[in-house]
Amino acid sequence: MIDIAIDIVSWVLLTLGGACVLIGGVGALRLPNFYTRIHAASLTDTMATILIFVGMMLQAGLSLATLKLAAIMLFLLLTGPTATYALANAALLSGLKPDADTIVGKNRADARG
Amino acid sequence: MIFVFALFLLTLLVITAIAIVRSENLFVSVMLTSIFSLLMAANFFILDAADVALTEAAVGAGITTVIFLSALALTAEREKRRAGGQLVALGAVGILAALIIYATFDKPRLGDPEAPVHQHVAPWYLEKTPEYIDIPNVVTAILSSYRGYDTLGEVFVVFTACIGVLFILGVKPPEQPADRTAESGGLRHHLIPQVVGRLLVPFIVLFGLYTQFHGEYGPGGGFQAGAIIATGVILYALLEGEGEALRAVPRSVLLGLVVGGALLFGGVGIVCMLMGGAFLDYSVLSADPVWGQQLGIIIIEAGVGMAVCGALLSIFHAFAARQSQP
Amino acid sequence: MKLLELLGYFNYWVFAITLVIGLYAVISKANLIKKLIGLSIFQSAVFLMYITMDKVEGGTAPIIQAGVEDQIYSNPLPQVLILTAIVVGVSTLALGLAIVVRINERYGTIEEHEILDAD
Amino acid sequence: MYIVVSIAILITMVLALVRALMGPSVYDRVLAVNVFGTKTVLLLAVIAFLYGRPDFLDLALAYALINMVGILAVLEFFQNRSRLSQGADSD
Repeated sequence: MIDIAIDIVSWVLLTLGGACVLIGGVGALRLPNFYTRIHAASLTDTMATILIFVGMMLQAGLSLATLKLAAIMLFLLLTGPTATYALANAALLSGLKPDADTIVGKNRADARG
Repeated sequence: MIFVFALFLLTLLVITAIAIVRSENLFVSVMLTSIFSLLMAANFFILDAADVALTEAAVGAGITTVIFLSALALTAEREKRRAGGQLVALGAVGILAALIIYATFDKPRLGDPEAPVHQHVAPWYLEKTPEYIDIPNVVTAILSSYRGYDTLGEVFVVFTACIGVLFILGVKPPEQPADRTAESGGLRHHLIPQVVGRLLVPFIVLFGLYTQFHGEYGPGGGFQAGAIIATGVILYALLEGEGEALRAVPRSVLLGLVVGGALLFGGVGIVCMLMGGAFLDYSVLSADPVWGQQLGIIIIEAGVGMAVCGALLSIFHAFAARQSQP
Repeated sequence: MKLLELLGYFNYWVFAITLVIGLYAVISKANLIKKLIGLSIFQSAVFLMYITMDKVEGGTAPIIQAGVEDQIYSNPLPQVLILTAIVVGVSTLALGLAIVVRINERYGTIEEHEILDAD
Repeated sequence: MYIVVSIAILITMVLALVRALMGPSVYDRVLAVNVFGTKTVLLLAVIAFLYGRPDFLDLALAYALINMVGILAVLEFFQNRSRLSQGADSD
């Protein structure tokens, strides 16, 4: 009984995680400018990581694998937002302004080649 | 099912490769190269090569990007367009591709257990490793014991490449280190990377040591561990500035690691000879040949890890030192 | 079945195509760093071919599991060769880049034809 | 259920790759590389479970630890460049 419950919970978590990953990917592709894209990518990054890894931890039970999964999750949650910050900072530093219209039009022309 | 994933990833790999070559912005090419490396590692993993995937991860995720970016910072970032010549090259490589693809039909298909490559020494290695060496990871056993000569050669190639880079870029003694840290302070002004990175560096080094000493039981070994620890120190250098990293791990220590690692490897071989065995035949190191083999492998892997870590860090510092002086 | 059999060669085709993409970059691009990138793509293609050969159907990575009988393991030998080659690859790549950096300092350019003109 | 997740991750990888190829700015490409990196960690972890050999999680752990180094190197690259040319051109 408890096994089935854990299976169902982890299945739900994994599916939600998969959906989150997908939404983040679509957002990173479809949103109009860089800062909105980075937002979509990073927001679902953390959420999807938590969902998928908790789902897998439930499957793994109490073992070394769970410990490793927890470590991976922790490090991903630490490094993901940091990398996003670093990236947004680098973009801002070099003068990419968070302004929707101009960016799409201007950079598409000169950065294609 | 995983088979289909592999097809998918391989298709992405080809697309990425084409994009890398087509892009005229070298920075973009380097970024795509790191995607290429990620795809490559995933493919290696799917094809059962966990050790190789770990190596690709350790090298491709940090060090390759860092070295490429250092080189780009020292040269130009944009490629100039050149007219003509493309068609001939395209034709030549097209014919070559057709020839190779034609030749592949003679190769055994993927996963064929009857393929010639699986008939020669590999089954012997898989069968005899538990008996002779008694460590679970057959890759490590072959790397350091059965094919120790080969690995010794590779370590010396890394050693030579490191010496070459140091000669070409010039070993500059650290002149007024206080001045330099003020000049290139790394990412000191960025609080978040600073805090998280500082937290992360010990874990990366710890994980590197785990990879080093767990290499007999799981994926890992000296090559991966050296690259991972070097990445940890490079992270420290990125955060605190190169001078600070050199103060933590000075050049003399790095050179000592490179030379010491290579010498340790060769030294074990010579000790084996002195104790009456063949070069790099660790069985004589102890009364119990199996334990002797294990002891030899541990020392060899430590030597490899030291040499690789020292070499990669020396290379990084050679590039970084050139960058900080105009 | 026929299709699946053909797909067994897919890895080799990818190997062939990636190989010639790298080769194309090496022979047709004038930029020296681009040539080196092409060279590393070429190298990765060779790695892919070796690792493709190590796969055995139904096999798993050659790390012997305690207490599991009759497990098929993939071939460890190509893995050993490639494992060392990856690290050697990055150090030789660094050597190449160091030479390119020095060329840039001497000639002020990393485009092959401009260097040849300058000589 | 791992299959569903891995297919979602693979599709996201394709989307990230499209973003990396389209650009438009170099930062979009770096963002795509970052997304690609985290998705690779997830994919490797899921495949380790799919293979039934969770001891291979080491690989995902390595990527989780190291992936940030590349992005920080990019930040430093831009920082140095903007210091050298004082924000002359941005792409």
